[in-house]
Amino acid sequence: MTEASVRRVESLGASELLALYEQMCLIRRTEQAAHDLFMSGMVKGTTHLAAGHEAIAVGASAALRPDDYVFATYRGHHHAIARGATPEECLAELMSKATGLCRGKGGSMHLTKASTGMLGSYAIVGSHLPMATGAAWSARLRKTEQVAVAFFGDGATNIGAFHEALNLAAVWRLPVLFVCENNFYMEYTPIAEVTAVPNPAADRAAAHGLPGIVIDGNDVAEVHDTVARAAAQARSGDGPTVIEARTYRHFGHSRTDPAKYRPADEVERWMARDPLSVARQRLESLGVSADELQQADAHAAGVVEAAVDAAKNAPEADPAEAFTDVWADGGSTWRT
Amino acid sequence: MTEASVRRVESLGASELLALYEQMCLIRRTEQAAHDLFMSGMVKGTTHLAAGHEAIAVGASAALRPDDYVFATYRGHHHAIARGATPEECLAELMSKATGLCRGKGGSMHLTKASTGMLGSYAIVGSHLPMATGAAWSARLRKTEQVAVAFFGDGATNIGAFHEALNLAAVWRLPVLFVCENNFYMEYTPIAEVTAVPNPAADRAAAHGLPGIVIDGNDVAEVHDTVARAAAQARSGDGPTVIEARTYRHFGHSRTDPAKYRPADEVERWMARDPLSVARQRLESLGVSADELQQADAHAAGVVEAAVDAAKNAPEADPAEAFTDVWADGGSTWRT
Amino acid sequence: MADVITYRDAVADGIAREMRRDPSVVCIGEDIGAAGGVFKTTVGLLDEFGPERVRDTPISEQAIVGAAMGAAMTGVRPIAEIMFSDFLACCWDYLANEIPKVRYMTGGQVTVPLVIRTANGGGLGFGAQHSQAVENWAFAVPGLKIAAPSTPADVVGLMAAAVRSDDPVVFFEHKGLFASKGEPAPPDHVLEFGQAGIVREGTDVTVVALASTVATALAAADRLAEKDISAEVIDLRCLIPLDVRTVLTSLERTSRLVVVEENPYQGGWGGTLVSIVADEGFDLLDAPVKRIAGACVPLPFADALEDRVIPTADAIVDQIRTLVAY
Amino acid sequence: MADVITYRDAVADGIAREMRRDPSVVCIGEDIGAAGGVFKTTVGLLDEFGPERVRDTPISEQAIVGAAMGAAMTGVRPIAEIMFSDFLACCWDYLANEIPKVRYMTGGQVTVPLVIRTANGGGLGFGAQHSQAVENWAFAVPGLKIAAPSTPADVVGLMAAAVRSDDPVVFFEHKGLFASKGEPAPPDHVLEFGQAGIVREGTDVTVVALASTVATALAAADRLAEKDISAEVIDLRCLIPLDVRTVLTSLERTSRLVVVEENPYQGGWGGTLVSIVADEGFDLLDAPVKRIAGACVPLPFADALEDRVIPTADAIVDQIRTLVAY
Ligand SMILES: Cc1ncc(C[n+]2csc(CCOP(=O)(O)OP(=O)(O)O)c2C)c(N)n1
Ligand SMILES: Cc1ncc(C[n+]2csc(CCOP(=O)(O)OP(=O)(O)O)c2C)c(N)n1
Ligand SMILES: [Mg+2]
Ligand SMILES: [Mg+2]
Repeated sequence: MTEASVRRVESLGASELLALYEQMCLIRRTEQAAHDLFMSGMVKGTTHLAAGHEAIAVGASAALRPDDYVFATYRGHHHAIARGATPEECLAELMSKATGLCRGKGGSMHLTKASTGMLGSYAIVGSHLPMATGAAWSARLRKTEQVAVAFFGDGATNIGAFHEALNLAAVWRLPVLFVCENNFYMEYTPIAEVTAVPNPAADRAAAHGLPGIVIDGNDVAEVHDTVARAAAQARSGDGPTVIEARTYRHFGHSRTDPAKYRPADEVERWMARDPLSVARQRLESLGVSADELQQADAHAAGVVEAAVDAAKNAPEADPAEAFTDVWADGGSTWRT
Repeated sequence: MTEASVRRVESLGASELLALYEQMCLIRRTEQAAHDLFMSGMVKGTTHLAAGHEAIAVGASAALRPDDYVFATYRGHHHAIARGATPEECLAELMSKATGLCRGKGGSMHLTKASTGMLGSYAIVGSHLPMATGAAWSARLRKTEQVAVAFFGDGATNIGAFHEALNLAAVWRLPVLFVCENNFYMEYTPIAEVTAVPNPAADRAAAHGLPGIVIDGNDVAEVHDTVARAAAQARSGDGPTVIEARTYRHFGHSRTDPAKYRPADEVERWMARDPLSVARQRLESLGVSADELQQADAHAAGVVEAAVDAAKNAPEADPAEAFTDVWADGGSTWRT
Repeated sequence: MADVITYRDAVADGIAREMRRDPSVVCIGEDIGAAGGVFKTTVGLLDEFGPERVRDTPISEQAIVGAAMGAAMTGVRPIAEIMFSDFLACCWDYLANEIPKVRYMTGGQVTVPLVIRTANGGGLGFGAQHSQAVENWAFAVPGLKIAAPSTPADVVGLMAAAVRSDDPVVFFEHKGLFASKGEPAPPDHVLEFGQAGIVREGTDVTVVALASTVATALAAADRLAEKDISAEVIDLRCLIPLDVRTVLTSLERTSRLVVVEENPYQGGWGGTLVSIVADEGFDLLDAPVKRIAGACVPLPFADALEDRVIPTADAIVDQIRTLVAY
Repeated sequence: MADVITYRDAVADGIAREMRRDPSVVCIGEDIGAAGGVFKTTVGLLDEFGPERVRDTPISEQAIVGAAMGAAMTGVRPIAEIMFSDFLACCWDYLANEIPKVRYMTGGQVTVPLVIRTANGGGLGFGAQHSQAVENWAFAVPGLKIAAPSTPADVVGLMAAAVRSDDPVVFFEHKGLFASKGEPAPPDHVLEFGQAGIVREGTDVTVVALASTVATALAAADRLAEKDISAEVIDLRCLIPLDVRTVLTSLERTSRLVVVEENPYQGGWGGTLVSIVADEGFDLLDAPVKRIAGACVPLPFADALEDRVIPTADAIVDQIRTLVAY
């Protein structure tokens, strides 16, 4: 176990928490911008916004080492930003720009920033859990003490790959964390209607001899501390943990979904527990002033505004790019 | 819940048990014949013999209704016979004869007798658990009070389809039983080396809100009673049960495997608990004479001997059969 | 009856007609019930047929298709939805190894009368994992019937044929066509499987298309007509059975063949069709055979890139002009 | 060095050579360790390289290939075994949607240098779910390289190329060839991917083959020689990259093409090859093109039936005699 990981197990102080709050604001404002750009037709295809899920990405990221690995889903903007992608890189990707994270080839569902360990966003539910398991195995083979984290939705717990990954990770005692963002819905169907246990991820952990923890996913501090502990444990060779972080999405599932299938009182209850408010309350209780909070958000707003402008003005993705990057040599030739 | 199913929940009497013993002898002798025929080159391809697993097939079958559904694996001779296939039909199939259960098109791994509810033997590990789930759903749709049973190995509990089936069956409370034949080995690797929990099937049941029971799979009476209870429960709408029946195979995994990877003392321990001996002890304690036991086995031996002869003398599978039975119209035309 | 109907609504209509006719027809899939499907192709079914016959499932593609198979083997006629055709990969064992083989390997003891519906194809900017045209995956597996309608009326006619078929059918609905409109199907509309349609007659070149590429081919044919080139356009409608006869008969008139497919060139169904023609129709050919297919790359997200990867009318026009000059 | 080596032993040899050369090469799969593999193709690896580099797995095809992918993305070079190629269907999502696409969809940010080895093909009476030749499944997916050696030396040479490739490679070992023998590979033997071999020269007809069908084609060529028909036999060795150039160059001499593939005719790789020839090589052809492929049925168990389904030397001889008379 390294120094860094031990230090991080301790809880966050005010200034650290404030920095995380600003990151959450950055994500929230990026998501709002993505939404608006989609509605105005400047983002094509689809988007799955993570507004409401910010505390999970930000809290977890803060608890990881910079060289740890993250694997996310199609709902992955928050993880990309939490792992150091700029709102500009993200929005440019959504807007099919040459300056996008994936140069316009990936889109909203596949944000990736490999240079900071954000190893991709995967759009086939559950597919990335085995990948994270493999990255953790690789870390052990290379003796780097890195940890790999897979973030996934509640819906992913009913697909086979989830279980195969957990079992393999458990048997090999790999340094991998399985973090479920339980927002209580698949696309439009409540997860409870199609799942045999109340806590879709945590209640499955024991089936693979793993600890399963349910936490408040809207509390960035709780997420941070839980992930820090689990990561330290994984790093020291004590194996994986399943963490189920309860949260709620503020937008619909994707695109223009108005999310009418969610009862109004449920929405209201969750909106009152917006992760930004939860963080603000914590910060206030730690003595951070309303002004400082306001500044953090204003700073985030400024970054996102500039990002939108820059992304709008960036060059379009080059159509010739359609034929690059299939192979490691950069090309796409498949025959002589 | 029907009359029949209620009646069957009660334990077996001596004469019933003797009949089951004879069935077990029939299977044992068929497996020995299959082994010998394979070794002599008269059975081609591969075989996965179930000698040692007889009590599971026979005990379970006796606890089911004739119109219930059974889905088995490539190690499925015992289920075919327990569900009414004759040794002759089975051996003829193994010997590529026109009189085989599948007219030579299936082989050892795919024994099927649909007319008696033995809906097939599947050779992709885990694949048939969702099928059994679907058959149970169909029974409910058609209001027939049938139960479906999937038999599978310990190794199948680590594949995704296992979990997908259990969850769906649980959520829909379907009349399906998942019966694991835990013989402690995959092909050559001990299941404990690659599985995160000690009881590969039963310990996973709770992950899907299901009861998971570990039983002695070498005791035909225990198997019978457990399956009878679970079937009655399923039939009455109380949902699926996971039953893990511990057993041991007497031959290697397949073909000519000498099973050297199994420690001698382990083999010895299990051989002492041969399901035939266990049944004999029970029968003796119920007052059945050595003579009666001997007769039952002799009868089985006679049937198998005649079956071998008949199968040997049966006509070879017709090569023209290669082009029949792809489509429901009996043919294989795929273009105009 | 409405004047026109969308392809999307035709799917729900096609299913509903069969569910009304035959009580053993049931639907399962993710979000198909109350939500009416992610593509709104099952709207109204839950209301009309209730939750026992229209069932939402967990995200468990193997359980969905595997359960459909088990149900089909035991007296029910399931229509299973796999939301995007890319996800067929998550249950490929059932499509490749189980459903198409169980009848054969049991010596004909069981049949599997089911339909697997799925939204196929690109053009909507959904990226690499939600845009593929994968009808060729199914085409590689003996034992599956394959339908891929191009119009609302054909959706209904082929759906009826698919549901009534005692064989398993993979039913490719094209995402790019959902919003398109056409004449509604007449009552009791049932098409015959494996019967291609000649959707435009012509004499200079035979253009074979399927689903999304039918409209593309017709658009190309319009523009070619301005240049006095007469293209015959054939809509295959099904890949299995493959209507080779209609293609060869057309070639007797035109002597030139162009196949337009959305799946990638490598391993695309057009290769098989062309290989049959290069054998049985060799004498009919007066010019090289052209395949205009998806590029051999994953599907890119950005529109400008995706347009380079999916067959366009421009590409068809160009190829045919060269070909006619041959 | 031994005079001859089996194809089976060549697999273990090929892997061991690469593991000795590069410590980042590791193996995972079911029963590959102490058991040495179900086909005995990994014998000796556990002893030489230890349990961290040669790992037995649970029966979890998705976890095997998915974990290999994650490891490959992060500095390791995994060789993952999928025991029978039919089981690729159980992890098809990884082969179809993840491994071949991640480099592209991330704009080149990650590479996936892995090898997926699998025992392919029929002829051993293993029935419908353990006998398929499925190289065409992989061929349908842009982004996968595909090797399918026909001799022990090629096994080693292509294995070296596969492991050293920074691209994902699907490596088809043919079950029917495991017991066959041939010259051992010389030290440091590395073949170039996408370079077909002309394994027999001839002037009357070009016969293109792969893996198991190479020997079948050579046997046919022997018998044709007795009838004064000179067949050139090309061993493709790889499907991707596809060595079209060698085929077209050969056709310049022979003007007649026969493709022999074990995968089914419908959707087989030969269709794509023939379609290229029917386009770019149209002028070279003096006769119809023939494909001799697996029949469009599942694989039956009984030998007498299986022999009707898999291409035979008889069928090749017959077709070529007709063709040469054309
Ligand atoms: C294998 C697979 N099946 C279905 C889908 C379609 N799909 C995309 S997101 C989604 C819901 C996922 O729900 P959940 O895992 O809870 O994540 P959330 O979207 O709520 O974050 C579904 C069904 C998919 N992408 N992959
Ligand atoms: C998906 C899949 N992976 C691998 C195999 C190869 N295989 C056949 S049997 C077997 C072992 C199965 O073990 P278990 O489930 O315990 O059943 P047993 O053979 O012990 O009865 C394996 C790995 C297979 N048939 N299917
Ligand atoms: Mg969710
Ligand atoms: Mg076992």
